[in-house]
Amino acid sequence: MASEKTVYMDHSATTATDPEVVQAMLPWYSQSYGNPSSIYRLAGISRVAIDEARAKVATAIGAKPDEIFFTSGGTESDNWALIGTAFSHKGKGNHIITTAIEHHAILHTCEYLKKQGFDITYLPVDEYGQVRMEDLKAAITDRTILVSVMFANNEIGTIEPVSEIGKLCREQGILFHTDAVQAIGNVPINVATMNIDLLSLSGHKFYGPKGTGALYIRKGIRIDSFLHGGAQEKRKRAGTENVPGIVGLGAAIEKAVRDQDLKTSRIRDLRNRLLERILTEIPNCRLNGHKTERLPGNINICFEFIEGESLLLLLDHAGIAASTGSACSSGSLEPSHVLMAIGVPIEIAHGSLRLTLGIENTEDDINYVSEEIKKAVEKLRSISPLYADYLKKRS
Amino acid sequence: MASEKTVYMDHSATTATDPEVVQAMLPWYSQSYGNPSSIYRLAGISRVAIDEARAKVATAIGAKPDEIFFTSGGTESDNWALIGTAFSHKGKGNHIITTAIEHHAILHTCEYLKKQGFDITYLPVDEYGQVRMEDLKAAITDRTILVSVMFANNEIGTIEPVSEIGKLCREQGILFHTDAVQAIGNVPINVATMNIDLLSLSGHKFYGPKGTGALYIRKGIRIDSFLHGGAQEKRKRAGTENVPGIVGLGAAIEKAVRDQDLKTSRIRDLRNRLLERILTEIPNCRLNGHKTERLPGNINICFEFIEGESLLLLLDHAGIAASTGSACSSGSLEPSHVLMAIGVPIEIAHGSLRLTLGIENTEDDINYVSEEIKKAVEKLRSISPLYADYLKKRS
Amino acid sequence: MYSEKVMDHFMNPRNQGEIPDADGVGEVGNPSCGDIMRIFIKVKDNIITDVKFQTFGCGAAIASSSMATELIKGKTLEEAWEMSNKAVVEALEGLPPVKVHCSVLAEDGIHQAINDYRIKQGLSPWEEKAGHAHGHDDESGE
Ligand SMILES: Cc1ncc(COP(=O)(O)O)c(C=O)c1O
Ligand SMILES: Cc1ncc(COP(=O)(O)O)c(C=O)c1O
Ligand code: FES
Ligand code: FES
Repeated sequence: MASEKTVYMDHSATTATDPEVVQAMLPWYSQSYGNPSSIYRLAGISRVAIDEARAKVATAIGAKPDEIFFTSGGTESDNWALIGTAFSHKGKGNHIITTAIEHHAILHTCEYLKKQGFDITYLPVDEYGQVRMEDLKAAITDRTILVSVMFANNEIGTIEPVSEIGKLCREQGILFHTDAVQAIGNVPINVATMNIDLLSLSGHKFYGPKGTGALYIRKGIRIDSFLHGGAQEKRKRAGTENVPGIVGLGAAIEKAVRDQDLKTSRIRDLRNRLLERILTEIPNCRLNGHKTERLPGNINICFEFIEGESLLLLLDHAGIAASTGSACSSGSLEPSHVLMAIGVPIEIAHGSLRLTLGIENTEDDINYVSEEIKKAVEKLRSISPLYADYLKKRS
Repeated sequence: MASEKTVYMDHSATTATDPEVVQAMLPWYSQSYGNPSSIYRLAGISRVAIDEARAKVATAIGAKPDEIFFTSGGTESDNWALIGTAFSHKGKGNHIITTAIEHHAILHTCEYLKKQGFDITYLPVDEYGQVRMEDLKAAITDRTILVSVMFANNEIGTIEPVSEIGKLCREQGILFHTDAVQAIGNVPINVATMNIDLLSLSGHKFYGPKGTGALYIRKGIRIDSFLHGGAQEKRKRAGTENVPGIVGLGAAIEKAVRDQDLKTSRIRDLRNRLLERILTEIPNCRLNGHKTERLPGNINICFEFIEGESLLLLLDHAGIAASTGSACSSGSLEPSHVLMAIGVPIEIAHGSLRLTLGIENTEDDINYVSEEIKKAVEKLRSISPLYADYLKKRS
Repeated sequence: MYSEKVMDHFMNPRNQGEIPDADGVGEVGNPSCGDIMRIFIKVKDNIITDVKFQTFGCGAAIASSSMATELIKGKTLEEAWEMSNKAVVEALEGLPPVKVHCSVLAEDGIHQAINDYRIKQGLSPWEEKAGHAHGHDDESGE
C-alpha cells in the first residue's frame, strides 16, 4: 500500500493554482464571458480585465503594460522570442548565442532555427552552471543578432549573471532574451535596469494557471507576429484571448512578487535545512549547482551507486513528488544535458534527485522527506552492484 | 440609462463556459495539479485526464485519440495546420488553395506563407457563400499540396460542401484541411467518412473554455512540429499541458455533440422565427448567406441606409449583444471580406448585423430582440441622409 | 505508468543479493541508458537451484531482474536460456514501450551467467540469437 501522506517537492515542474487565483478566474468563465474584441458592454468588461492583468504583469517585472504580450505558456514565449526576432533581424546577421543548459523550449527552437540557416553558439557553463562573461564576449561576432540566456536554470537552480549579460548586449547593440520561467517570484527582476529586451514567463510556475504565459517585448524591438489571424495583442499574437487564464496570470504574478523576500527567505531556510540533513546523513552524495546563486527552493543532488528513476518511484510510494535528471526517466535515454554541461560524470548523473520546495512546504515535510530519502537510498544501494563493488573495494 | 435586460446573441464570437464544464475543470487547478510529464501518481492522474479528454474529442469527430493534438485555440490550430503541412510538403509543391471567405486565422497565415514563397489561390464563392466544385477542380495543379476550406463560415453561417471537397482531394492525393471552429456542435462531423485530413476546433465556441483548441491530424499525415520544446503531444506541440483547459474542452465537446440534433433544431426554430419577424416587419433588408445550408443559430442581415456599428451600439444599450461585418466596428475600416465575396454592395454591407443564437436563448428573447432591432433601425434611418434620399425618390 | 506487478517486484524484489560461490556470473550493461545488472546462479544437475541479482537501474530494470530470476529458478539451463525478455514483460503484465529494453538486460544477464557457467565447466558457450530491441521513444517534458 502506498503512503497516505503526500509532500509535493516538484514546484519547478508545476505548482498548484492558488485558490485565490482560481477565485479571481471564475467570474470570467460563465458570467463575464464576452469576447474582448466585440464592442458591447459584456465585451468591454473583458477588455478591461485583460488590461488590468497586463498592468500587473508589467509591474511585476518593471515593464510598461504595452510591452506585455500574452501567450499560451513559457514554451510559446520562448519559441516566439527566438523565431520572431531571428527572422525579423536576419538582415543584420544570422548568429544566435545561447547556452548549453537552456530548457528544451530554447534548445529545440535553436535546432529548428539552425535548419533555417541560423548559426547557433551554445556557451558552456562553469562547474556551478554559470555562464562566463569571457565566453560570451568571445562568442559575439558582427553577425550576432540575439543572445538568449535563461534567468535561472530549471534543474540545478543556478541563477545566471543576467544584469551583466544585459549590459554587455545593450552596449553591443545585440538583443537579449531571457527565459525567466523559473525565476519569477523567486528572484527580483527588473527588465529596465537589467537591460532585458525580451523575457519569457509561464503562469503555472508561480501558482497561476497552466496554459498561460507572457512575452515581454521591449518597446521598439522588431519582432515578427507569432500567430496570424485576428487583431489581438496588437496583431502580434492572434486568437481569442484566454480571459480567465489571463486574469489568473495577473492575479498570480501580483501575489508572487508581493512579499517575495519574506516568502523566499522562508523557503530558502527550509531548503537549507533539508539539504544539510541529506548531505550529513547520507554518505556519497554531492550537491549540483551553485551554493548561493541558486533558486531558493532548489536542491539538486546526486547519490552515487543508484539510479534516479527508481529513487523517484520509492519516494512516490512514500507520497513524495520529486524529479530527476536521470536518463532512465527521460525516455530519451540520455541523462540531463544540464548535469552533463556542469561536468557531472555520466554514471553519477544517473542518480540525481531534484527537490524544489514551494510555499506550502513545512518543517514537518523536511523531516519526513529526509528520512524517506535516506531509507530509499539505502534500499536501492543494497541491491546495487556498484555499491557492492564499492564496499568490497573499501574493506 | 442602459437596459437591465440582457440577451446574448453573439455565440459565434464566443460562448459562456457551461457551468458543468467549469465544475469538471476545477479539480485540476488546485488539487490534481501534477505536471503530466512527471512520473509520480499525482502526475499520472493528469495524464489519464488528458487521455480521456483526447478520447472525447476524437469521438466527437469520428477520429482516433492519437489523431488529436491539443492547442491553445482555433487560431493556433489553423496556423499549425497550414504552416506545418506547407513546409513539410514543399518538396511536392508550393501551391495552396483556400477561399476568399476564410477566417483571418487562415487568410493571414496564407499571407505569411505567400511571403515564404508559397502560391495561394483564393477560391471565389457563389452568392450564398458556397465554394463551387468546378472552381476548386480548375484551381488544382500538380503543385497543389493543400486545400483549406472552412466547414462553416463565421459571419454568414454558410456550410461548405466539405464531403465533396474531401472526396475530390483524397482522389487527387491533396491534403484537405477544414476550419471547423464554427461547425462543432452545430453540424454532424465525421473526419473519416468526410475524408478530412486536418481539422481545427476551438473550445470557447461550444461552451468550453477560451484558450483551448485542438488540431485533428489524420494518422500518417506529415506535419512539422509547431512549438519546439518538451516531448508533449508526441513532440509535435511542446509546452506543459493546460490540464484544466483540456479537461474542459473534453467535457464541452462531449456535451456539445450529445443530443446535437435536438438542440440544434430548437435553436434553428428560434432562429427562423426571429428571421421571419425581422424580414417581414422591417422593410429594405435582406438575408446574407444560404437559406438552408446554414448554421442553425446564424442570422446575417443587411439593413439598407444604416451603419452597423451604430446599430450595435443601440442594441447594446438595449442589452443585446450582437455583431456586425461593418468596417466601422472592425478597426480596419474595410467592410467584411465575406460580404464582399458574396457580392453585397459595399454601401449595403455597411449595414450588416449578425445575430448568432445559442442554447440559452428563449422565445422571449426573440420577441424582445425583434422589437428592439425594429426600433433601432427606425431610429437610425430617421437620421440617415440615405434614407431621406430614398424616401424622396419613392414619393 | 507501471503495472501493479511491476511495482510489486520493484518494491519487494525477489532474489536480490549475491551468491559468493556462484557457479556462473553474468554482468551486462545497458548500452542505451548505461545501467548495470549482475546475475549469480548456482547449478546442480543442469538445474538452476539458486539465483540472485544486483541491479543499478530504473524501476523496470529492477522489476525485470526480480521477475526473470523467479522465472528461471528451478529450471534447466536450456529452459532458462530459452526464456526471452518477452516472457519477462508478459509476466510483469506489460512495460511501457520505452522500458521494454530494460527487460532485455535481464535476458542478456541470464545468458551471460549461463555461458559463464558453461565456460567454467569447459563447455563451449551457447550462441546468442540475433536481434532484440534497444528502442527509445519519448522524452519527458516539463
Ligand atoms: C526554464 C523553463 N523554460 C520554459 C519552460 C516551459 O514552460 P511551459 O511548460 O509552461 O511551456 C519551463 C518549464 O516547463 C522551464 O522550466
Ligand atoms: C471560423 C473561425 N476560425 C478560427 C477562429 C479562431 O478561433 P480562436 O479565436 O479561438 O483562436 C474563429 C473564431 O474566432 C472562427 O470563427
Ligand atoms: S534501466 Fe535505464 S531505462 Fe530502464
Ligand atoms: S463613420 Fe466612423 S468609422 Fe465609419
